[in-house]
Amino acid sequence: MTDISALAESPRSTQPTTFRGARTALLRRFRELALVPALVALVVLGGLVNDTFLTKANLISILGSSAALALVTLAASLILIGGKFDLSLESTVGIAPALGAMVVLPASAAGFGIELPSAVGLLIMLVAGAVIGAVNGFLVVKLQLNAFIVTLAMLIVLRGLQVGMTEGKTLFEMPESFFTLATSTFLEVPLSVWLAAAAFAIAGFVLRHHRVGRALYAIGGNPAAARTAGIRVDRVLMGVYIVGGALAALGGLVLTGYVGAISPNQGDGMIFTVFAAAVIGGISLDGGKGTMTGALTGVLLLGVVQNLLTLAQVKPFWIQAIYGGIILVSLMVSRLTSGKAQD
Amino acid sequence: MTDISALAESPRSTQPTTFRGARTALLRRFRELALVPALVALVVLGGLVNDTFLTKANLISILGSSAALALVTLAASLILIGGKFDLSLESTVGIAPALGAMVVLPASAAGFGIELPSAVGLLIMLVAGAVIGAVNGFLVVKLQLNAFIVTLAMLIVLRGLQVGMTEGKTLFEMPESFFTLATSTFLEVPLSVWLAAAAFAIAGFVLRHHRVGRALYAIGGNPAAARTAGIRVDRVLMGVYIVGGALAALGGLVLTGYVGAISPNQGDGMIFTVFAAAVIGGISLDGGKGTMTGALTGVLLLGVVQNLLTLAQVKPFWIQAIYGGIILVSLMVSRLTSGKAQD
Amino acid sequence: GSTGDSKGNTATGDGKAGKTGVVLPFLTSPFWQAYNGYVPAKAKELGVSTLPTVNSNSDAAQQITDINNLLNQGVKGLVVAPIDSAAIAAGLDQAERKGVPVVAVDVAPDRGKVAMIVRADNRAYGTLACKYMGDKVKTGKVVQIMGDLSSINGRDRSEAFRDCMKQNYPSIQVLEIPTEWKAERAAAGLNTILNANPDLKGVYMQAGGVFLAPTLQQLKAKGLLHPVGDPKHITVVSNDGIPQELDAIRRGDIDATVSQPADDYAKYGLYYIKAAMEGKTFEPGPTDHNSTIIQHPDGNLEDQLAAPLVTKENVDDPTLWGNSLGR
Amino acid sequence: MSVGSPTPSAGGAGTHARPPLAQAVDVVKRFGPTVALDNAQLEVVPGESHALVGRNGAGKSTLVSLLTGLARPDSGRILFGGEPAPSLADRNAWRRRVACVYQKSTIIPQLTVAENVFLNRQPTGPGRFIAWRRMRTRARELLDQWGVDIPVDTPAADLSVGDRQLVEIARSLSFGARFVILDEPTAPLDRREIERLFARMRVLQAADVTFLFISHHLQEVYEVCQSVTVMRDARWITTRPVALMPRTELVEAMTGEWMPEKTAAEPRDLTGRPVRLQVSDLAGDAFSGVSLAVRQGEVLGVAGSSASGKIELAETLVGLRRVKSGTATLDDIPIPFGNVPKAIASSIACVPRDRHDQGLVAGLSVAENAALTLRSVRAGRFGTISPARERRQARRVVADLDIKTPGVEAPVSALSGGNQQKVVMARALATDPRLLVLINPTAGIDVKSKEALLGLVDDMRERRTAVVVISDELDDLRTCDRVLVLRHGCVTTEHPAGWRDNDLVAAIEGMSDEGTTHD
Ligand SMILES: Nc1ncnc2c1ncn2[C@@H]1O[C@H](COP(=O)(O)OP(=O)(O)OP(=O)(O)O)[C@@H](O)[C@H]1O
Ligand SMILES: Nc1ncnc2c1ncn2[C@@H]1O[C@H](COP(=O)(O)OP(=O)(O)OP(=O)(O)O)[C@@H](O)[C@H]1O
Ligand SMILES: [Mg+2]
Ligand SMILES: [Mg+2]
Repeated sequence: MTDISALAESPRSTQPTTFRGARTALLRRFRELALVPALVALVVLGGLVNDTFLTKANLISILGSSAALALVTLAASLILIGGKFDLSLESTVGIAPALGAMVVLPASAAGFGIELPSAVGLLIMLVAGAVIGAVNGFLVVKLQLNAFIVTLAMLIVLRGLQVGMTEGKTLFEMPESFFTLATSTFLEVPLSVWLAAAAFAIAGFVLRHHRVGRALYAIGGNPAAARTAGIRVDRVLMGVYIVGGALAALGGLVLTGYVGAISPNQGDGMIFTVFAAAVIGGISLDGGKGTMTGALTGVLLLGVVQNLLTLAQVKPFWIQAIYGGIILVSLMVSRLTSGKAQD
Repeated sequence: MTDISALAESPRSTQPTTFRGARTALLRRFRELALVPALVALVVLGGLVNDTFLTKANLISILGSSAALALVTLAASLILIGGKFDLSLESTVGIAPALGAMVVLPASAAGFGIELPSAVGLLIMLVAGAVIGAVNGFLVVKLQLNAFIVTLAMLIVLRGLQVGMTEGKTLFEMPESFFTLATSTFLEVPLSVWLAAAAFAIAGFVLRHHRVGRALYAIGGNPAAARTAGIRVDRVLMGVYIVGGALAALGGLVLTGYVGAISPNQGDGMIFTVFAAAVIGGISLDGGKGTMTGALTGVLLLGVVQNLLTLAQVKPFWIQAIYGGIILVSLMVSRLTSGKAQD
Repeated sequence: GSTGDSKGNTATGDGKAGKTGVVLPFLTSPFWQAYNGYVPAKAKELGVSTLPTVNSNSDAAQQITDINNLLNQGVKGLVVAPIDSAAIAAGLDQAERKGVPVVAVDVAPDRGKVAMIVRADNRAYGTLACKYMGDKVKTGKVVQIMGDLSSINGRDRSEAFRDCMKQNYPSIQVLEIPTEWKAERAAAGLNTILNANPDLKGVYMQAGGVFLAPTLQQLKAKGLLHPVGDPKHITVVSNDGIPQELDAIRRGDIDATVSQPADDYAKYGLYYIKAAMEGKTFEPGPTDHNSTIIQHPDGNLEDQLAAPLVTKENVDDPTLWGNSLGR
Repeated sequence: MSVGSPTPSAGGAGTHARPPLAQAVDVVKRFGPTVALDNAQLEVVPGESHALVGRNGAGKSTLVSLLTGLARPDSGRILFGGEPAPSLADRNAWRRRVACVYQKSTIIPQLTVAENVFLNRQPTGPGRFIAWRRMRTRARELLDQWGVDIPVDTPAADLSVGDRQLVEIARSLSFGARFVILDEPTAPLDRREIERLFARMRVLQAADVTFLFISHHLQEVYEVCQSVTVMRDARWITTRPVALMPRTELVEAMTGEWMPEKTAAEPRDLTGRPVRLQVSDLAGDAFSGVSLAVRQGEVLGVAGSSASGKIELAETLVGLRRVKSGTATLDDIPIPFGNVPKAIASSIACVPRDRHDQGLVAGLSVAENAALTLRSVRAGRFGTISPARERRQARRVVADLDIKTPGVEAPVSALSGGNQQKVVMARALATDPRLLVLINPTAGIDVKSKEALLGLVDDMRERRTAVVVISDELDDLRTCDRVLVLRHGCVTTEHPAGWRDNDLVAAIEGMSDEGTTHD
């Protein structure tokens, strides 16, 4: 407490101390794993309080229920590392699959009635996500509108468009191919989980070992410097917005398979959870900081919490409060472990 | 344009800077009024498309319906000018009045059953708001947690607490004093409107003519500089969080009177509109910029749009999309008028 | 009251009687979406001239604003489906002050004067489902997939179901999944519950429109989706009566649903507002559309429309809105 | 003064055989109505280090941004070896021609040192993936050449300002370009680091690398450059061999008026005066056992390398830091440590280390910044302030301190470096302090502004304020009555006015113990 206020008082030290350098380097590595202890603790706790928690079936269903969140959190994390923001991801989760479904469904089932083959439908879904991302990118990167507020507006617009084009209808009766990701399994684990895992692995690898990944960190850290280093700032940012949009669409598809229908408010309010997961996982909202490992642990943490709350049959009225409380605590944990002011 | 090109020829760079300085100063003043033309245009348009729009009754109900939003937007704007963030305001709008009511109501009406006098109830409501603000302030200013995410967690916690303590019930048998703000009028205009107007006037004055207000701009602009200038950064920020919380509680009271009850999700989702209003009104999310006049025009703009959309009898499916679209456009307008990249 | 006397003056009726405003709570559930579809048709039928419906987007304050706006436009009658039983009071007061009659649909206001309440009681749904479920399951665990605990209908259905179970079927244990009307929360919750309780006997979902798909999806995923009659079958009772639920009943995926009559909601909402605008009044007692009008303590009248329980037996009844709805 | 048709070649540069390495011909650059470059000329000849000097806002950095392809000239041409410059988007082509250390830091704090050095040109292995080990070793080698002994895996955020600058320099020189631009590279460096830089530059010059060197420390120009181009008011003034351009002439060309050489302050006898500031055995962050006394109207200089703890000492005195032990009194009243408001209340004022980080609020106007402490402009007793009074006061200081600004309402960000620093000074003076602490007061400021600022210090003398100047620029220290030298957080030597440069430098470097040893 006192040292914190002292830290707040004094301007950042000019001292070049190798010790401090080494220490923070270690802390950084530590920070990205900051949550692992918390996660482990929770799992152990869960195992104690409830004997079904550690059953294979249950662990698998935790993964299955987290897959969609994982994909969208991945999208949000990439954009955040680039120093930008995209709130409209939650609406993309809804509208992209809706579009994909409506080009496939007959008019009788609330579709457009053009009844394209479902493969085309899935393609259109991905493209829709990418296009939405591109629009956001254009508004933020080229027109330099404030990312937070412009994507907030987009969130409202897209949700509105979905309600408008479906006339508020929930879409049922999609072809099986819209559900396979969530329904069919490999080694007992849903494909959606494998997909999310693969996406995280690839993203993590590119961020660490490819120039584009490093460029993203550079841009998030100091765009002007990145420019002078010859990084095509605008292009990279556009790219990450587009990828983000596509990932959100994919997340939407996973969600569709998981619930077996597309309601007009699919994904509504999801962005809160997404940002919570990302930041708890150590992704910085100021850009340039954070790892995929961290983001993933963030997602899993929230998934485990949700699962435990249901298993424990907590009084339903209090579930929300407890859930929020746990998020708050985890934030403090990652603040304390990371040792320095959060951003 | 011509005079500028003429200036370009002039030998000294200091002379043009005179104009440049003057021009930016003018732009700053202009930015805060950027929306006035848009607002006027909308009002005129409204008057043309719909003959009830310009009736006194309708204008008054626009004001009446905007009062609560205005108060919360004021709170958000103050915190934003200080360079911070508070998303949990929307939950304060719900839980503070709920607390105030429950200490007044008998157990039979879902109250705590302690049945304090309603004056005390109202006081407790304000205090609750202030305390919530203080907690946020502590987490953000003292513990230096990231404001966006910590107040997001608080948003969930507070909402959860309200659902928990009311067991999801809607409170409605409050004494009249809980409703007077919205129900009783002065010069045909609801007291809530006068209250909001007064609040904005005071805030505007303090920001411009009181050292605390000026300190707030300095802090939002460059905390380190403010600190070296002897401004008590932490104290001012704590203060603004507390005031913000109290204002949100007041907004909640106005809403209570407007609706005639406190449902467990009162204020739910409001923060989106609040931030939209503030930013459209020229408040910078990076802190240190923006005026009360601007924020107020932002609020009125949204109020008028909402009203027009209902009057114009837009198909209900599309209202949301159009609403969001208009926000998006207004953002671009204020981007273009302000002339520089948005923050 | 009976529809008989209204027939005469429909012709003149919409001439002098002014416009009617119709306010919806939200549009994102198949049920209200259907209701919204019925309004213009029924209005034509009854010769009521309505403004386009207004959607309050599940925001109580917005609903008050919408009512104000409609009143400012000079509507002579309002058909409102309140988002909340209490958080509608201010709107009703406004209307009363302007002398505009209001008919409340689906939710009975806790406070304020209305010409008529048209609904099938939410508590009744819960009880109905409980009775059916109880008789089928007798003993063991059942789960109820709850709506948003901060929404009146979610709350009423949950309480009714819980209480009825406690009283009548003490040997049945009720598990609960709060979902805030979110399909994915329902899916995750049910999935988890099934892990912990493989011996689950029954599922009550409070809104088929939202929960049907996720429930079937999860049962399928867990290989627990056996047709009705199969000993391994898990009893599923739903609510709303949308077409997809009826299909599920035909397929034998689920046992029953409470058909919440969207068409009658629209029809009688408009019917009573028309009557009220013409100054007609009604007494408690049976109506001609096999429902009864009862009087609330606060004097408001309520026409308790029948909400039939749909099972394999009556699933093809053409009068069910789920069957009559154009698909 | 009128500028004849600019013909740099007449300035001797063109007499070389080889074509000019880099050339700016009649370049014009406008920012809105501001003319940053007005038909500016530059011609850099291979093999000779070329200095570019001019007052703040003369257009030097803008010219640099044109020469390095960060911006397009509105008109005029950029040539390399007689060839037209590549297109803006083709960064690599630019990189091959010119490397640059920009005035604004281009270090990315979140990335490690190694990554900053090889940003966007990381050595890649199979599959175009980054070869981390190779990158680290190469970074290590590079930094060793510069004696930067920080691990290459440290995040740049943890580097000292000096080390950061060295990393930038090392990086820019590692591109292998034959032409290197250094825009005020020495500003954040201490003497030893500067020496290291110059040594390296000489080595590279020998290897036929050409430098364009920008600095406000004119002695440096004479140290490392052969020819110099002077700019004023966005225009080219002259280009000449340094040898043919004595300091006074150089200054005249820069300022447009003749300024006499600044002479060292006469030693004054202040023993009669009562002691204002009494520091006894003070220990804090990065310093310990410091004792000193400053009398009324005395100006005390504190010198030392960047790691000497002099900054920490200063920041402690003005309430920015807490102490570990020891006391300090101002007129026998204890100084409130770790509390700036109290410090200001007890009339201690400060010009902070970095005007951008801690000095100014860019968004606010000149007037608002000058009154940032909000003490001098109070109106009512309820803490209300009067903008009118604020403007009046601002106009006064703008006049007193001769601040060049479009007006007191203009945003402070529109001013040039020197004038911005004057605003910070104005803010400090606004509270009429009894103790004034100046930290690197003339960093990045042109000769003329320097004179003006140091002139203000002299005024303070008259007002019997105790002044402490923290700096390692000899020009600043010359105006002081005494100079204390800090090494490793301890006061090592004391030098009364009239010291010889070498002695002081030696003391700062810790190479000798000339002067009266202090204890
Ligand atoms: N405002 C600027 N400040 C600094 N450098 C800039 C600026 N604008 C452009 N540049 C430099 O000029 C190059 C070309 O500009 P441009 O904007 O076309 O490239 P980009 O935006 O990085 O990539 P792309 O052209 O694909 O969008 C940039 O890569 C950057 O290095
Ligand atoms: N991006 C910009 N936008 C607007 N004006 C600018 C910009 N960059 C520079 N200027 C203006 O152009 C003029 C020249 O600026 P420049 O930075 O080139 O001066 P300088 O010689 O580098 O000064 P210093 O010695 O302080 O670095 C100044 O008046 C400055 O305010
Ligand atoms: Mg570009
Ligand atoms: Mg410069």
